[in-house]
Amino acid sequence: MRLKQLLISLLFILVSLTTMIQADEEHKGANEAQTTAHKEYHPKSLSELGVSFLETTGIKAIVDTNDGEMSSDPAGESKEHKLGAFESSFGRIIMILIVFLLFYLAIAKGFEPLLLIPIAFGGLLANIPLAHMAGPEGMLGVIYNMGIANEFFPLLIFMGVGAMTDFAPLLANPKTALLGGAAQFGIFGSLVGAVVLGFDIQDASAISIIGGADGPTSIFIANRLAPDMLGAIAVAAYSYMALVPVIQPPIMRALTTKEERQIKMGVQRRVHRLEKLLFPIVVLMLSIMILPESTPLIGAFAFGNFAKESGVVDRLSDTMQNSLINTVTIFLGLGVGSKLAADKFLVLESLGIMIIGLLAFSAGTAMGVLMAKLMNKFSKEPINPLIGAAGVSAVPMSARVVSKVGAEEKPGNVLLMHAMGPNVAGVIGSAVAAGVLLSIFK
Amino acid sequence: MRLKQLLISLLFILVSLTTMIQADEEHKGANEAQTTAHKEYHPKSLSELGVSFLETTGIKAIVDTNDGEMSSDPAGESKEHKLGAFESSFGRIIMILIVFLLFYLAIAKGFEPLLLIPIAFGGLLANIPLAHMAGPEGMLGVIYNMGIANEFFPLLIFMGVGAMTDFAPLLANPKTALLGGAAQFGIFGSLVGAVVLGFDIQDASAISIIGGADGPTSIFIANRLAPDMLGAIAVAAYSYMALVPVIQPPIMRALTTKEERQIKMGVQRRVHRLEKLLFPIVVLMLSIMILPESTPLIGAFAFGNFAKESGVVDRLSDTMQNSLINTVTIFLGLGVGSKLAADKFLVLESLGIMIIGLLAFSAGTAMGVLMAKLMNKFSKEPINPLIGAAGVSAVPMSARVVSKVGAEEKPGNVLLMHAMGPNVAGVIGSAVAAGVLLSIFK
Amino acid sequence: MRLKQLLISLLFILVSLTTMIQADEEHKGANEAQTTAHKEYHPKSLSELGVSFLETTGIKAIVDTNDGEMSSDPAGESKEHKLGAFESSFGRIIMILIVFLLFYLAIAKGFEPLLLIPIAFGGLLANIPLAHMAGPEGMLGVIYNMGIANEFFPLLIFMGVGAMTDFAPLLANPKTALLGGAAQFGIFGSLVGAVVLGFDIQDASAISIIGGADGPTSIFIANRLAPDMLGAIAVAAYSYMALVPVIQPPIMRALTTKEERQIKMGVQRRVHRLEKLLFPIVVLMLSIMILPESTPLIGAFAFGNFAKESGVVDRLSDTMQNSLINTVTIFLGLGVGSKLAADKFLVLESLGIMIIGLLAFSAGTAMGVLMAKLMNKFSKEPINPLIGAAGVSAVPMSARVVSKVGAEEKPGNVLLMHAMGPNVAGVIGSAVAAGVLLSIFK
Amino acid sequence: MAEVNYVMEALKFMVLGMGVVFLFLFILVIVVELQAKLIAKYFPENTPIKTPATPAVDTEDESRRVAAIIAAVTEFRKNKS
Amino acid sequence: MAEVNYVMEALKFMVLGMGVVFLFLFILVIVVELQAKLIAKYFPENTPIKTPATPAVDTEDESRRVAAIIAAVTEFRKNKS
Amino acid sequence: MAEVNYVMEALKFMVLGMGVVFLFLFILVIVVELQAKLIAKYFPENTPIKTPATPAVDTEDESRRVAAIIAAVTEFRKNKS
Ligand code: NA
Ligand code: NA
Ligand code: NA
Repeated sequence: MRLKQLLISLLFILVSLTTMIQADEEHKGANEAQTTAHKEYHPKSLSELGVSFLETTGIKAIVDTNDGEMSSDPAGESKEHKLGAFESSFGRIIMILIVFLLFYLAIAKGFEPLLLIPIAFGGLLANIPLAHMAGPEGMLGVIYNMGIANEFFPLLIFMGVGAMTDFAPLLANPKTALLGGAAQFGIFGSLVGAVVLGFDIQDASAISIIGGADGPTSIFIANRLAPDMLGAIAVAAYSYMALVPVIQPPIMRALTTKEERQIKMGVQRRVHRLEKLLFPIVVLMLSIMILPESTPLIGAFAFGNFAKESGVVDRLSDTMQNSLINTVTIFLGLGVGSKLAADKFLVLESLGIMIIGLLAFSAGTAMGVLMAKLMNKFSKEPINPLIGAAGVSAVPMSARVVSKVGAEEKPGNVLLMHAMGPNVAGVIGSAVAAGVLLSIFK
Repeated sequence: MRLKQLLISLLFILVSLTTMIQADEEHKGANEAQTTAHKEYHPKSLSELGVSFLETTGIKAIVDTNDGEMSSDPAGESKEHKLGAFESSFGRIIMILIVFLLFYLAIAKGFEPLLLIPIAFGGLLANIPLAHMAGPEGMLGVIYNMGIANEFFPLLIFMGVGAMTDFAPLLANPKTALLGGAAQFGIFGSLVGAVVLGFDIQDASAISIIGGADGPTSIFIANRLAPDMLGAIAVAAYSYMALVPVIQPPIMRALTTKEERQIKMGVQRRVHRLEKLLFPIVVLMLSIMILPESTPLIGAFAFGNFAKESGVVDRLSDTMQNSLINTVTIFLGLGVGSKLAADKFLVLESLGIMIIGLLAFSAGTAMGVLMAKLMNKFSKEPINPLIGAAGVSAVPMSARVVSKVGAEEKPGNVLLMHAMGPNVAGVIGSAVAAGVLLSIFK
Repeated sequence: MRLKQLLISLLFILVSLTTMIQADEEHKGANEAQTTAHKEYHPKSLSELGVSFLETTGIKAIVDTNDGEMSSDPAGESKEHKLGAFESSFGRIIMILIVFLLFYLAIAKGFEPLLLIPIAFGGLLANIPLAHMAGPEGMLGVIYNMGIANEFFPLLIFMGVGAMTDFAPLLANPKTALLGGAAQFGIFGSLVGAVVLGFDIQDASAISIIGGADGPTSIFIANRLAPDMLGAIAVAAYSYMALVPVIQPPIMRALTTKEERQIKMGVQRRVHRLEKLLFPIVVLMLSIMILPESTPLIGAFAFGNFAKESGVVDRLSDTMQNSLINTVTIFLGLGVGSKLAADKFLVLESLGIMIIGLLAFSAGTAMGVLMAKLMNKFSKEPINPLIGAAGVSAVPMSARVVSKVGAEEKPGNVLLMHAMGPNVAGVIGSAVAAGVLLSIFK
Repeated sequence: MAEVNYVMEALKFMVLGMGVVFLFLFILVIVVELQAKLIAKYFPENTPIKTPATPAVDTEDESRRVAAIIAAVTEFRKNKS
Repeated sequence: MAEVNYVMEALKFMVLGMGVVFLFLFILVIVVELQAKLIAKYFPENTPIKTPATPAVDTEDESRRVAAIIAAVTEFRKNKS
Repeated sequence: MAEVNYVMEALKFMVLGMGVVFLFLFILVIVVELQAKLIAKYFPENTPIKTPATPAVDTEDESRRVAAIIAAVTEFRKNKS
């Protein structure tokens, strides 16, 4: 019976098609000018065909360092150049090894896999010879132009993060927001460090935002101030965010006494729903008044948070927190990965970026802790200086580290919610710091 | 152990990077021409830096009405102009207050929050001084150009609405479709009203579609016929749709007798699955034959409905009804919100649009009820004139209002399913009316 | 109370708006140059209006074959031409009938509805007179330019398919991969056939990929080598994939003996998680080294599979397998459907494509079975030749067909998992074959 | 050239527009009623159109949901005993 | 023109940047504390803002989930008896 | 210039194409078999790779699903007693 069906269908199509054999002529005439002009095909002998096939293999492209291959850039030819011998051979191999290292860290060690896997895979694709996947017509280039060149994707991520963030811990104890301010020393301290290392002051500013410990903020700023370094900056930012549990504890212990680390903090008051609803609006209004340059970041974040707290658009808030942020994360990662092409990543600057990134996280942590010590001195209610470390953001990782270190010092001392305050304030603080840098270089 | 891991990784990266110190030279040469040229940085004293920072605050931008700030438009410079004193100061403040009012209505009063919250938030962002978020490189501008300038988003919404709509009530009692026709008097009556108020006839047509009580249709038409008024038209359309429970009942009661309102309607017949499957195709074929201008709207709607009724692509139909429509709703709202910038919204026309919108809803309701009275006179089966009010669409709100008023008049009289017929017919009717207007101004 | 609310709101808006009656003047001045210039409206008598309306009906456009209507193309005017008499009248009607046939096959016969319904609906929309939905500003054209012209959508689909694919059956018995190679004879055999039928050799290559029995691969290649035939190629590919249960069994039976068909295959070994994790990387590395032209397809596929097997980014992998692939499927279908416009589809070539497609599936099936017979001769473990038929891919349909035929011959003989090996290898094989063809015509 | 009376024009639009809307819906009503009769005649039983099995890609998803439910019930059974 | 000391410049950026960040957060703290007081005064009960019924489109989805759960329990009951 | 015999060309494509496809898959088979042996040798137990806890953002989602199931079972328990 199915066969009959098939035959009838084919017959029908056949009949339809034959009706227009004469019509076809008409079409041919009209269409003549606009048919796709194929390049003329020149016949080749089988061995010529084989040789010309071998010419297009990846192995040949890597071994032959002088084949005149061009680099790829989403912006097209104006940003492309002839690849050097190193860039088109060992450079690719080193990058592929780095990508494998990132895979290993993401999968076996749990380093921020949600972003490092797409970034690293994008990096792998960007280093394929001849395929030009990072060019304007390649998959990575299309993605890059769709949402990274115009900073749309980082903002969408920030919107989703906003919809996932709960500001209740900050609202219960607002003054801990200042700890999220102190930790921004990670940004400005490393800015000085980057200039000392020899970076141009604008590049140094772009790099220093790694100290903000917020991926989308870093990508947003890197894209504005130093797009060529985007790959290295994003990799450094996410790698060190993943290393927060390794980097922070020694610094936290070095700067505090055992007594301080054992300080217990009271139970947080319950926060009224209206406070949570108004908070994103308040933050946005403040940033409008003081620092309009920060409003793209803070605006996107506040929108997500406001949608969630409004309680009347759960459909939209769920979408922001799930399918939308997931889709954008895939694209953002692949797009950023396009900047891991050997000719862009394997430059001395990347080494500098890695060093400064480590410096930035350390400086931010230290200043957060010191500020918390200071506040503890002058505050009526005791403040455990450890929570200052959460001010670097890296939400919610650093708040968890604080809680873990606190519990080790004094079992039963749960600092998590207290650390979440500076933690989310750190997100705002970094966005403000980013706005300041943008306003300087505007 | 984790520390060891970190050190090894860093070492590896370090080694990789140092291999290419020499390679770097090569890169530098090749790259010379294409490095991003940073603007030269001119050193400033700390006080100069402070002053130049203060120059970029939002407060200053609002207070200084004569700072030469330009307006923003997704279409870029050709559509931008220097902001007037009012537009760049009080205008923004008034718009922000209007946005807060919309937030209040959406959250506390339940006014169509799914669209009003994104629209209002987009309006808030669009009124931020100096940030140019509605410009071609700002987030709102990017969104606008991605899907509103080309009318893609309203069509996707319509597709999702199609996938959510059940035409069984209409198919059970097809002649109630005529009620959805009569209610389109809301469109054409208010068109006359708008011309009387002094609107250009093309603008008047764009505005009058508010009377169709379908958001996507309004946005689609406004974008074609009067893009500058898109913000006011969308806000009016969704606001009045939210006000349907307030606007309609008095009109319904004024035009009917108590006996009429108490009329009971029979149980609807069961509709065959094939009828539902063929319906979207029939509607589309009709609109192809009679009014091709309406096919973008009706085509998108019919596609969604057909996908749902086919029963074999539930994956796709679910996506249309959930993640896709949610994502597009967020973007559509933000993009439309970009037209709430003071320089676009705070013009006398907006006041006119608000007035005409109210007129349009009232006229549509009235004519729907009157038509139902007429049909009741000539019909064999009794028709409760209240269901005519559902012809304005505003699905499913107005059908619920009808049901509520009916139940108040005669407890136990459930008109909901009978009102759904004219309700969904009203969607088609408005799309047809929109097609007529488009064909006139083509 | 709600009424009060309404009145207050309106009052507020009214007051706001009246404040700026004076401000309006200012705006008018500044805005003068940039207001949208409406075409001047020329008044018409009612009968003129009626006549000019009738001029724009679809019926008139179809009946009047000489109205000078232009074709539509996403690429814009440069690819458009004046429609011939047949193209603008009977052509459309025939195409609409073909679309209805496709609907019937998809819904009543279960022919690949997930793609045929969007494709066919896109075809319906593309054949609407005057609406130009396939033009650069129509919905289909917007979709086409967004993701088909740049091959982004087929790659996203492939990514999702990768995330859905389990390579365990192939890894358990790697040498069955060769069966997925033999079946690619469907591609190259039909390439010869197409050249014999008179197709230009580049067009013939584009068509022959139908034999790969992978929708995204076909669309990707058609778009590169013969974009004008995209519609016919996609329809042929998906139609024959749906016909696999009809086409394959007779060929499988004709080429095997009853004893061969009754061969039992052992239980597959358990595959280590690491093997599955490394597999996509291995495939990608191989394609980088041998055939960079195939890396867009294999890269996207490997990314999806790697994300799934990594086990640490389930959020992303779920998104690829659900909301993302569903959304893209809708768009891909509608976009491909734009190529079903009569002036593009109703050409003699389409008939040839249909014939070659059938040939391709048959040839691939035959060669897969023959290769399996051969392997069975030389293999230690017995190989049921039926599983060779699964090498054409059409995942997972052809593997199921194999299992069904096997079970008919010998009840209790479950070949499904054994057939899945060649089945997924066929996907890789087709991508490799596609890469070879691309490298020839580069 | 005399001044255009735009209100007059708008009224004409109304006549045309309401006319087309009603014409459209009127034809629609007729077609739909006719269609209902034809379907009732040729497909009397309301069990039309075979629904083919849902596509393969869905099954896994489905089975996960079922697994969750089975787990829930198992859990409950365990707790009871 | 003298050579620019960029380290000096970076230090100035630090002063400006940290200053603005602290200023911002300081004002934020004050506003938020004030707001908390006002809310505690004027909206003493923590049951603010009516939540309007979720939009109609959602209900079907919900009911499907409920249906799945009911099915699970029914299944279990059947298995037991 | 002599006329090109395109059928001949297509046959050459076939040789090249089938050759590359088989070469590719052949190498793949060898690599995969080698890999399987290496893994079996160095990672004998089939419990490889630590799976780090799923990211924080997921947990809430998970807990909602669990909550639904618990609710179902509770509901059932209630109905029975
Ligand atoms: Na931060
Ligand atoms: Na309507
Ligand atoms: Na294949």
